[in-house]
Amino acid sequence: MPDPRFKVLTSASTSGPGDAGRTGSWRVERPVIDMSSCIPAKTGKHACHLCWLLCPDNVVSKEIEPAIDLEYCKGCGICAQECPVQAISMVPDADFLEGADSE
Amino acid sequence: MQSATEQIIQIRWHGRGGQGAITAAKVVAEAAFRSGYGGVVMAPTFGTERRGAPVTTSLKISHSKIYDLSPITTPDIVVVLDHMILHEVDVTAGLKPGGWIILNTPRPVEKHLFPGYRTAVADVTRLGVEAGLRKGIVNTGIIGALGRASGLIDIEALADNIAVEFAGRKPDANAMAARLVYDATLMFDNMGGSTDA
Amino acid sequence: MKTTARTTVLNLTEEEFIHPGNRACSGCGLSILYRVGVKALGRDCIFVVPPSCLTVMQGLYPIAATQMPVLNGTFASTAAIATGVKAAMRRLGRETQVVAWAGDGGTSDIGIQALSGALERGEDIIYICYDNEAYMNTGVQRSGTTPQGSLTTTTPFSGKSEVGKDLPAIIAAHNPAYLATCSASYPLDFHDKLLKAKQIKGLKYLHVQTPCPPGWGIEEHMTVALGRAAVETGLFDLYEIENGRMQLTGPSQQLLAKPTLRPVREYLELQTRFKALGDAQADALQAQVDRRWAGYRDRFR
Amino acid sequence: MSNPIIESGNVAAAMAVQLARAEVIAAYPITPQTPVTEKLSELIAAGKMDAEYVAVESEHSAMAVCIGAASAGVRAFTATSSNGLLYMSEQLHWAAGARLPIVMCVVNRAIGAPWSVWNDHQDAISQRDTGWIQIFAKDHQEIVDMTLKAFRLAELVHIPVMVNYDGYYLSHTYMPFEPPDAEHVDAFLPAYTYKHALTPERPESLNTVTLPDARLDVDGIKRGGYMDIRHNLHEEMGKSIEVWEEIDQEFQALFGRGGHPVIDPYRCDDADVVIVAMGSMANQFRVVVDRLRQNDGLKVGILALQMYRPFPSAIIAEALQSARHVMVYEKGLSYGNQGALYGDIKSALYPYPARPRLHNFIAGLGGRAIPTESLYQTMKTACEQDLQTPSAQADAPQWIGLQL
Repeated sequence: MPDPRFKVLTSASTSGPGDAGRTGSWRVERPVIDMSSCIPAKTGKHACHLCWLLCPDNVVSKEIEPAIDLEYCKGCGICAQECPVQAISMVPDADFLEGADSE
Repeated sequence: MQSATEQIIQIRWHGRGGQGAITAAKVVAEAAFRSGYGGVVMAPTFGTERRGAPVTTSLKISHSKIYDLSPITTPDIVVVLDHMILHEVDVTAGLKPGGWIILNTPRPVEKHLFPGYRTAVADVTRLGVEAGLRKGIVNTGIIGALGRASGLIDIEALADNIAVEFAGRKPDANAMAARLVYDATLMFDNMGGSTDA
Repeated sequence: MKTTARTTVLNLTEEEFIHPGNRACSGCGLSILYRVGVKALGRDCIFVVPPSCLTVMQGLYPIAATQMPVLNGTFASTAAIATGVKAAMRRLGRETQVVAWAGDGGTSDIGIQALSGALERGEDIIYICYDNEAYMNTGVQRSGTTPQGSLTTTTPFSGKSEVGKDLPAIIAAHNPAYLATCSASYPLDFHDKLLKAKQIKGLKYLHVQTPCPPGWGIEEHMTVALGRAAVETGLFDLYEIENGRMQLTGPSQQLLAKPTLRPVREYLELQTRFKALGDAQADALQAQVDRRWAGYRDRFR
Repeated sequence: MSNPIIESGNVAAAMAVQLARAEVIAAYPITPQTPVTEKLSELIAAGKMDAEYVAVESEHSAMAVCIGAASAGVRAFTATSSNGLLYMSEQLHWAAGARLPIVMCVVNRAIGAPWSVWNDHQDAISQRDTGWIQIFAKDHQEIVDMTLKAFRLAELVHIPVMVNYDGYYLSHTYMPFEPPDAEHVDAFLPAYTYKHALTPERPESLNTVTLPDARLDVDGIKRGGYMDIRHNLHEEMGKSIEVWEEIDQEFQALFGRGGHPVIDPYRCDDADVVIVAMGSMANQFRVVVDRLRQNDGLKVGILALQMYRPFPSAIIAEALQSARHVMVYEKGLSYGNQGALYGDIKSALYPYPARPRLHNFIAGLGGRAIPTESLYQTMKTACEQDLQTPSAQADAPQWIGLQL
C-alpha cells in the first residue's frame, strides 16, 4: 500500500458515455426509419436488426421498432446503406433544427 | 578506527578459461573467511575471454573488510594452474620481491627458478588423477600447494571447503587432490636455498 | 473439427460494453469490430492497447469508452505487455482473458518483434490486429500492410510501390495455437472466431481487415460495403489455421461454390486511395487473385 | 540472523529478489547483468522461488512485461546493463509516468559506440530524467539490502527504483555478505497491492491519452491534466528521500544494518577537502583518504552518494558546508558540459552561504582501470597545488588516466 502522504496521481479513467461529448452534433444527415418498411416493425417480430448489428456507435436499439439515439448518432449512414429493404433514409439534419419549421 | 589500509594479501591466479581458477579462488576465499579473515575479495578477469584463453583471477585476503576493489597489480603470490602458461604470460609481473610462484608442473622445481622469488611446484595433474579425478582437473589440487607454501590457511580448512564447494561433484576426490598435492609440494627459495622442510 | 452453433444477429447479446459518444470517426470500421468483438470476449478480460485509433477511441482521461479494464502501453510492446498481464493473472490464479488489440503498424512494423517473441513463447493471449492498411491514427501514412498502389500521405503521387506484407503468413510461420482472418464487415464471423479463440490455450491471432473511410477515401456509409467487396472479390480471404491446417471460413468458403468472383476493380474503384493504380496493375492484381482462387478451388472444393 | 556467505554481486542481487518474493521476472541477457537472470531462472527451476520467469526477446519487452505485471498488481523485477537500459528507455519513462513500483537492477556498464563491456556509470546517468529513483550500492551487502529496501520504497511511493551497482567490480566480484533471513524480510516487505490494478471487477483504463488541461470525470470530479500528473510525480519523488530514510530505520531495527541511506560520509567531519563519488569507487576512496591523512596530514574525507535521483540537494549541501574544497569523481558525464554529478552538486550548493570550491574528475570510463595509487596521487597533487583555481577553470573536468 502506498504511504498515505502520497497521492500517486495517474491517468486511470473510468468508463462513461459521451467522452467526446454529444457526438450527434458531428452529424450532417440523420437516419430516419420508415416503420412501414422496416422488417421487425412491419412483422412485429424480432428479425433482421442489421442496423443494430452494424452501427459503429451503438446508437440503434434492438427493438421491434428500432430507435436511434440521436444524442450520439454520428450520422454515418451505414444503417441506411445496409438496410436490406431500404427502410432507412438519411435526411439533412438542418431540416430538424429548431425554427426550421417556422421559416 | 579501523584502518582501510591494513595489510592485504594479494593472490593472482593464472589459468585458462574453463579450467576452474575462479572456483579455486572462491574456495580459498571461503576457507580464509571461515578461518577468521574478515575481508576477502575475489575478482575474476574483467573481460570477454573464452574457453582456453589465459585468464587471471584476483584474490585479496585481509583481517578486516576490504574497500579497495581495484585489480591486483602487486601480488604477494601467483598461482599458475598450467605451466604452459609460463610461455604466454609473464606471471611474475608486479610480483613483490620474495613473492611466491605456485606452479602446477610435471617438471622438477629446479626447472622453474625465478630469480628473486620463491617457487612451489607439484605435479597437480598427476596427483589429481591419483585422487580419483578426471585428467586435467587441477583447480582443487593446486589449492593444496598454495596452502603448503603460503601457510595462510590450514589444509583441513581448505579441504573442507573444497568438499562443500564440490558437493555432488566428487567432493572427496577433490579434497583428496588438495591433500595429496599439499604433501607433495616442493618449494625452492631462489633468494638463497631450499625452504623445503 | 468441432462445429459450434453460429451466432446470429438475433441471439447476439444485447449487452453493450462500449459507450456511445466516443471519439471514433463517423463510419469507423474499427468501431463495428470492437463493439461486436467485445460481446464475444465478455467482461472477464483485460485489453492491452498500443497507440492507435483505438487509443483515441478509448477516450481521454478521465473518461473511458470501454467498460473493461484497458492498459495503454508503448507502441512496440503490445504483445510483451500482454505477456506481463497474463503472467500476473496466472500469479493471481485468474482465468481472465488478456487481449492485445493493435493496428497494422503496431503489429506488422514496430510491434512485430514483441509479437514474434510472444508467439515463440506461446503466450496464452488473444492478439487482434485490426488492419486498416496504413497508419490512420497519425493521418494515413504507409505501413507494412499497405497494399501496392495505395495512396497514402507518404506515398502521395503514384501510391506505394511495394507489395504489402502478408502478416497472417508471417504469424502462421510461428505456428500459433489459432490463427484467423476476419473482416469488420462480417462482425458475427469475427465474434464467433473470438468465441473459439477463447477456448484455445496459447497464442490466438486474429487479423481483421478494417475499412477506414478517411484513410481509404470512401464515404462513411460505405464502410461495410467495402469490407464485403474485399471479401467477395477474393482480395481479402477469411480463413482459419488450426494445427497447421488452413481452411476458408464463412463468406469466403461460400465463394468456393461460385464459378467467378466479383472483379477486383469493383473494390478498387470505390476508393480514392487506388486512383493512381493503373490498368496494368489492376489487371495484375486480378490475375493474382484468380491464381490464388484457382488454387483454393483445387484444394478445398 | 543468517550466516555470511561469499558470492558474486549478481548472485547477491538475485538472492535479494528471491527474498523479496518478486512474482514476475522478465529476463534478457546482457553482459555483465546476465548472471542475475541466470541465477533467478535456476532458483525458479529448482523450486526455490515461486515466480513467473519470462524469457523475453528484448530489454524493451523486459520492461513491458514488468509494466504489464505491475499494472495488474503483481511484484515485478528485471535487470539490465548498458545498451539494454537504453533500449528500454521509452519504457522507463512509461513505468514512472504510470507510477508502477518496478524494481530493476542495473549493472553499470559503458555505452557503445564503440562496444565496451566494462564498467562506468553512463548508462544510469543517461537515464536520470526518466522519473526513476536511482540508488547506487558500494558493496554486496548494500546490493542485497538496497534491493530489498528498493521494493519497499517503490511500493510505498509508487515510483520505480533502479538499483545500480558496478559491472565486474561488484557484479562479478566475490565477497562476503549476510543474506537477511526470509522471515524478517517478509515482515519488512508486505505483499504488493495496487488500487488501480487491472481487474474486471473495477475496470479502469490506465495511461489514457491525457489532455493538457484538467477535466471532469464521469462523477463530475476535476482530474488533473498531464502536467498535474507529472507535477505530482516530481513532488513525490522529492518526498521519497524522507521515506527512504524511514525505510532505512525500519531495516536497521530488523537487521541491524544501515544508518546512511542517502549519503555515506567517511572521515568528513573535520575534512577540508571532501571527495564525492558513487558506487564502488567511493569505497576505494576510503583507502585513499586514510593514506592522505596518515602520510600527508591532509584533512580529507569521502562522501559516498547512495541516492542519485531524487537528488538529495539539501542533504549534500549541508554535508559540504564546512569543506573548503569538494572533489567530484564520476564515471559518466554530460558530453559537452561537465560531469553530471558535478553539475548537480554545484547547483545544490548555489542557495547556500558557504560554497566550497568544486573540482571535477572523470575516471574509469569504459573500464579504464582506476588504480588506487593514481587516485592517491591525483588527490595529493590537487591538495598540494593552490586549490584557489578560478571556478570557471575548475569547471572543466579533469580526466584521470588518459593514455593519449
